[in-house]
Amino acid sequence: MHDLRFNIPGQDLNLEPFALRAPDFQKKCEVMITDRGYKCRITNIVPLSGQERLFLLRIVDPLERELFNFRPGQFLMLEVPGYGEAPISISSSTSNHEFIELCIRRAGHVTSALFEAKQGAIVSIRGPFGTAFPMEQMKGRNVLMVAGGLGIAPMRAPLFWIGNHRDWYRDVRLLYGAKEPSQLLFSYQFEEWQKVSNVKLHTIVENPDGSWRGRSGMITTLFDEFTFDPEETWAIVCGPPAMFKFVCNYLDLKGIPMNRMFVSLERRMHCGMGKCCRCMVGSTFTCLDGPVFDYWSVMNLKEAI
Amino acid sequence: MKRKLDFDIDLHHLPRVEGHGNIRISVRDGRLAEATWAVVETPRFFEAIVKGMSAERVPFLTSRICGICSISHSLASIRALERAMEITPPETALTIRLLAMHGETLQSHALHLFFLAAPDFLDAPSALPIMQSHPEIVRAGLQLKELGNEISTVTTGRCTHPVSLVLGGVSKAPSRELLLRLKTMIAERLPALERTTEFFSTLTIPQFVRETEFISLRNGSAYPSIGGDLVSTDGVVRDEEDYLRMTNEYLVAFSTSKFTKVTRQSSAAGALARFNNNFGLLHPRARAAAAAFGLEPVCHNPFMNNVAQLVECHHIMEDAAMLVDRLLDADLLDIRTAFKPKAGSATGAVEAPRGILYHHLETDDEGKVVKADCIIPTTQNNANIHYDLHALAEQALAEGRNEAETEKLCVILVRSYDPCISCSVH
Amino acid sequence: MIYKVISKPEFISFIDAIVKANNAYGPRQVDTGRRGEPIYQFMPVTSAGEIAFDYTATHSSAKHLFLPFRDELSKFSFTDGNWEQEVRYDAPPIVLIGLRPCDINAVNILDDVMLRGPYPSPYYLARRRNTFIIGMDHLPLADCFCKSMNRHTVNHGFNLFCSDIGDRYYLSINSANAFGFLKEFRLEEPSYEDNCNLIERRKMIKHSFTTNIEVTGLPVFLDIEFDSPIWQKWGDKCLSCGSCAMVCPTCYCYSVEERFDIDLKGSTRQNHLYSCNLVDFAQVAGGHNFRPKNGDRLKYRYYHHYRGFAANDNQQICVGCNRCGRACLAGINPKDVINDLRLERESCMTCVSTSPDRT
Amino acid sequence: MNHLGFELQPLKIASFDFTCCEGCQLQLANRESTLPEFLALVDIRNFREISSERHDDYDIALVEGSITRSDEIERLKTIRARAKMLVAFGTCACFGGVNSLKNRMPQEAVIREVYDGKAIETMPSMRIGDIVEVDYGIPGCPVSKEEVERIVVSLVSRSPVTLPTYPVCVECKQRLNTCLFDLGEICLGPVTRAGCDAVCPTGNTACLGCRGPAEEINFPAFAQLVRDKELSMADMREKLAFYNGFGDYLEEET
Ligand SMILES: Cc1cc2nc3c(=O)[nH]c(=O)nc-3n(C[C@H](O)[C@H](O)[C@H](O)COP(=O)(O)OP(=O)(O)OC[C@H]3O[C@@H](n4cnc5c(N)ncnc54)[C@H](O)[C@@H]3O)c2cc1C
Ligand code: SF4
Ligand code: SF4
Ligand code: SF4
Repeated sequence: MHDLRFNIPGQDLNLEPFALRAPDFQKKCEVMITDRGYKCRITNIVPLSGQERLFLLRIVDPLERELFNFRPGQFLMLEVPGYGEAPISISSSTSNHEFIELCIRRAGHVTSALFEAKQGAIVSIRGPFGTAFPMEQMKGRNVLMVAGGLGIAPMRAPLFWIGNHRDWYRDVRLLYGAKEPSQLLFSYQFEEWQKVSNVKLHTIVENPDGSWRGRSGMITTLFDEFTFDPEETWAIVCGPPAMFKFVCNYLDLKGIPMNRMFVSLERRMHCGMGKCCRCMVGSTFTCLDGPVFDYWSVMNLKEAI
Repeated sequence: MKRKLDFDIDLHHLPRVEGHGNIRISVRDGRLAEATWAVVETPRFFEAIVKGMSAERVPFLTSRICGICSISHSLASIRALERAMEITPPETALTIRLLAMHGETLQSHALHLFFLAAPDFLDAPSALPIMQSHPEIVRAGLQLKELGNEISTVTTGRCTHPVSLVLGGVSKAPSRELLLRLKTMIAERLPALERTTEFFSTLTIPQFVRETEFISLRNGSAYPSIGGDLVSTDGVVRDEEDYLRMTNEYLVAFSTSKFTKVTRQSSAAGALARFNNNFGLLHPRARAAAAAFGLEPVCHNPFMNNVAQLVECHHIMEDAAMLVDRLLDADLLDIRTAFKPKAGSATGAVEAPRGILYHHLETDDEGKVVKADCIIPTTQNNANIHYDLHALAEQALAEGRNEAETEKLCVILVRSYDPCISCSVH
Repeated sequence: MIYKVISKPEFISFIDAIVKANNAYGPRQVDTGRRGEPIYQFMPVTSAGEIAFDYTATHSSAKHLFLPFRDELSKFSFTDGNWEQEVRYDAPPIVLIGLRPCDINAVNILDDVMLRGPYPSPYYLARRRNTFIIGMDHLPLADCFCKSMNRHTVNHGFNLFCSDIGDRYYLSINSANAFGFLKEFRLEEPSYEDNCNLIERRKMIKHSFTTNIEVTGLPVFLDIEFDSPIWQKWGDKCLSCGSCAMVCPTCYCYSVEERFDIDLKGSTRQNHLYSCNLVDFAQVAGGHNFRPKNGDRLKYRYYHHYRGFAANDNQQICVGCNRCGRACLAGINPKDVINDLRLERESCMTCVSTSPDRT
Repeated sequence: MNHLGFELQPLKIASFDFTCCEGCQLQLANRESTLPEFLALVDIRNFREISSERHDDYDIALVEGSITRSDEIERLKTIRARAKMLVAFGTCACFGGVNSLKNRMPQEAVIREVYDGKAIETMPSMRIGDIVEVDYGIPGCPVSKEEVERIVVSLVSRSPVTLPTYPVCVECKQRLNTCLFDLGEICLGPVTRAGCDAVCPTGNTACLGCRGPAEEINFPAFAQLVRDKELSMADMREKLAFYNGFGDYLEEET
């Protein structure tokens, strides 16, 4: 009865310009990024504090493991099958192809599931996504890093990078603050950062307890411990939004040009590919144009901080 | 030498029935001292809270009287209000409503037969172990229940607490696609009904007879569902509006639900009552199913209510298929009559799964309800259950049954009525 | 593009043939409104007779046929301690009849968003490729403002476009298939008069717009007015109900949800159309909400539509169909909001935000 | 089954009903096609409506109905003491439900109306949360079995339990319904929490708000909209009062 001559076979419209850009379904990597990830095994789980743990992931497929490359500051979408995806900064060294380290705080569906997961469990990652800290451009300069709380997570990749390319940079300094001493994560690495990577470390906590020997107060008070040459210094700032404002304002006053300060922004994200629009800041996608922004752009973005 | 029996059965909150009821039996020196059926449900006072509410909202309120027969309650209110305010719904809407009633009854009967009654006959605490022991029977039961729910969903928008049954008709007609799907679904599930019938024919129904008066609706042309005359197996015939003389509600001290009677000490409503009064209007297939169980009118064994429900399922499957066909040919756009609120009062009687259900509503000029009275099937069965318990306990003692056997029989008896207690205390 | 002319009865038989041979969607009257006006939606159709060719506008756009309200992205199946992921893009072919020029422009905009940029969406591409679009022009409704957005005409993105020139349709045939199908029917070459009629028709449509919004320079203007009190004023009216985004032909923001299957043997990842007006659109784990106020969220919707986001090269994505305006119970509509902004701008010259040292 | 290295265990569940129609419990037996899978997720310890087995050890108590008599308070407290997690199940439990309509009148008058002065105990209807601490509420009159399934799966998989935050209109628009306001009726969709797939507006009847208010609703704007459309405020109030989910807003409004 139905006239088969009128059956539309599809793919009739000339969508060539798009089709060319569309993912090549045969080519593994591109497909991966949009909807499928790399399978990873959780090889180790290190408790960092009551709320944060370090997860060591190893990409299961050796070929994929070799292919997976990222730059410091980029993030990935971590899929815990059954629970969903969450954007997480890559917290390991770019030169480490064996393991990917993620420093994660228990917050909601995906992260809680990850906290329930046991060593050996298999999850998946898509990515890497987003912009990176311009480590090459900082060559020959001083690097001033300021991390607050969980802001240390995205800061570790640049720290490792600097450790690996220490002769590229002059003075490297890390200011690291947290609410409580127990929330200063990775204290077991402090010595390594200082001795091996030659990073000058200043720590501070807001609420000291009996055992705390160091300084207490806001992170900005650490600036009285040293001087720096604003002309020669690039800054990286990661932490809660309130901290950006104070720290960047201070650095601005001290004379570091706004386009030499870098921050990593956080927004709600569902796709990581500039489609879901959950991570918009002004007219900019945190996932595509960020998460690393220079402070000048941030100031020009509506509602960034 | 035979020992004199002394025991007390006190079943608090009888399980596997809808709502809260207690059975109390005490035997002293081998003689029955007490047998009571007490409803201890918390009352919800629907008749009071419905006062002042706009007529068009009332069906949504009264459907909340019962989670199992919400469609019946909704339609009883709608019928009362439409008669009170002289609204004539379009023919298509009436057909949709009839089909909705079928869906509800099928769902309710399947639930009762498989989840509530069957475990008694198989000595299981619930249907869950039966799922392991008789998976194919439970599957058949679920298929029937699902079909019942699907019919209700297609016709009223949701299987519990209908959304599209409104004054003046229905607010939305099912789409042709859904009706066609329903049609195939009914046809596909006939074997499940056959399997169920086979299974129930292997069970032993206890022998017990206490003559009583069975009340139901009768409309002369079709097996009763919505509206009609009030009739009894004792020959009483009354107009729908005369419902008070068909119930004669009275209060008893040990129960929060009222008791009712007509000509005798007590009366019964439900599947068996409908069967007894309307046997001739059943679909031939349903009559054949009854014959297979040796069920014929007038049957006075309350345990046979289970079988009567099964017989009704046969009728429903046939009739529902016919109604679906009728709807496929009907004008699905003409489903709702506009109306102006007005003062009036009328009764709406429908055959809920558990028996005849009355809503009597009175409205003022603005269409607000000023008076309400609802009489629920289980209310009309309470007295009968109560006196049946007495007679059954006597019979059990005479047959020399022990405490456990007596208790079991009494429990099965009460469940055979499929009481809907929260409904009866509304 | 090939141009032909077809008589209306012949056109109906063409549509009937194509509808009968495919899964087709077209405008159908679904209800009658409060004032007796017909209400239309794009619904499945099985014969040409069911299609309301003379419809005004559908209440909802046809967007959900390209971006379903809920769409399955992938499935996981679990085995003890491991899992496999299955991703499927296939979409059955459909025919979509009666899209207005603005609606087709909207699809073209979605093409830009979904298919350009670094990560083209294979899900969208599969549906888009398999959709046969038959467009139809119409006289604008009183509140249409697609001319202001320059979206009242369209010259690509459809397979076939029909302009009503009295007793016949002037066809713009834009695909080989469409041409192939039409060969079976009686077509005529457009005569000189037909061409004149077409021009006349276009002119008439163009001059029939009664609602106009001044959108030139709007992007910059929106940046400047970012902190304007106008947003709070309209935000106070907004119910954050998301209706506007649901009916809009270009709103595409979404959420991704993943759920275990009921047997726990697998899970499904779905995306779910969301709206930037919904309360938790920008809320992150832990409870911080980057846009806590109705006004902030409403502003973002306008920002996205009239300023544009990077994904769309900062182009405006509103096509001027005013579906959001009609659907909004609170009476919020682009014309009033934008005019209000402009008015406010004219009356008060001081509310330019003073970046960069905003506090 | 072992997933991510841990076992997903069935929930020890018990279901109790108080003053209500038991329709919510009934939903647990609905969606027959997935019933076997659903039952595999739970270990039913106590469920009078369908089983005569009773056990007092359970992790999760589903509590249906509102509280209208003193013996119910005691029973509820015992359940709370035994349960690790108590879920208010359905609109009556979460908000008081239609039973609360009787709170408008003196209780003596209510009793007189129905029982002719017989001594019947009753008190103003209370929600479960008025008496004991509630861990989660699953609203709905009746609850949606799909949502219950989703929540049970969340609990089994140790995931946080969440409800949609947005209003019914979102789901209503996704079903391509004609808005009831366009048909001249007041619908509570814009202020009511979604999750029911907009069943009422899809059946062409107004949402009566059985799922209670959505997150951070704009109530003044809703009342204004009813006024602007020249619809009856009395009708709006009757609808808002129907399930008692909007008590606070009604007070604010009058
Ligand atoms: C670029 C970037 C890097 C991040 N890096 C880290 C990190 O290294 N360590 C860490 O612990 N956290 C990090 N976060 C925050 C982390 O993404 C959230 O804590 C996480 O998404 C919460 O997911 P959930 O499913 O557990 O929470 P839920 O509350 O259940 O959230 C549901 C979904 O909403 C989205 N979402 C919720 N909160 C956030 C949020 N804060 N940011 C983005 N999306 C969110 C996610 O898609 C999430 O799956 C980062 C966020 C961004 C944007
Ligand atoms: S603008 Fe209107 S339609 Fe959109 S969310 Fe606000 S109230 Fe709803
Ligand atoms: S009918 Fe109700 S739920 Fe649907 S859009 Fe209108 S107001 Fe919202
Ligand atoms: S539409 Fe409203 S009243 Fe109906 S189920 Fe949903 S929340 Fe409840």
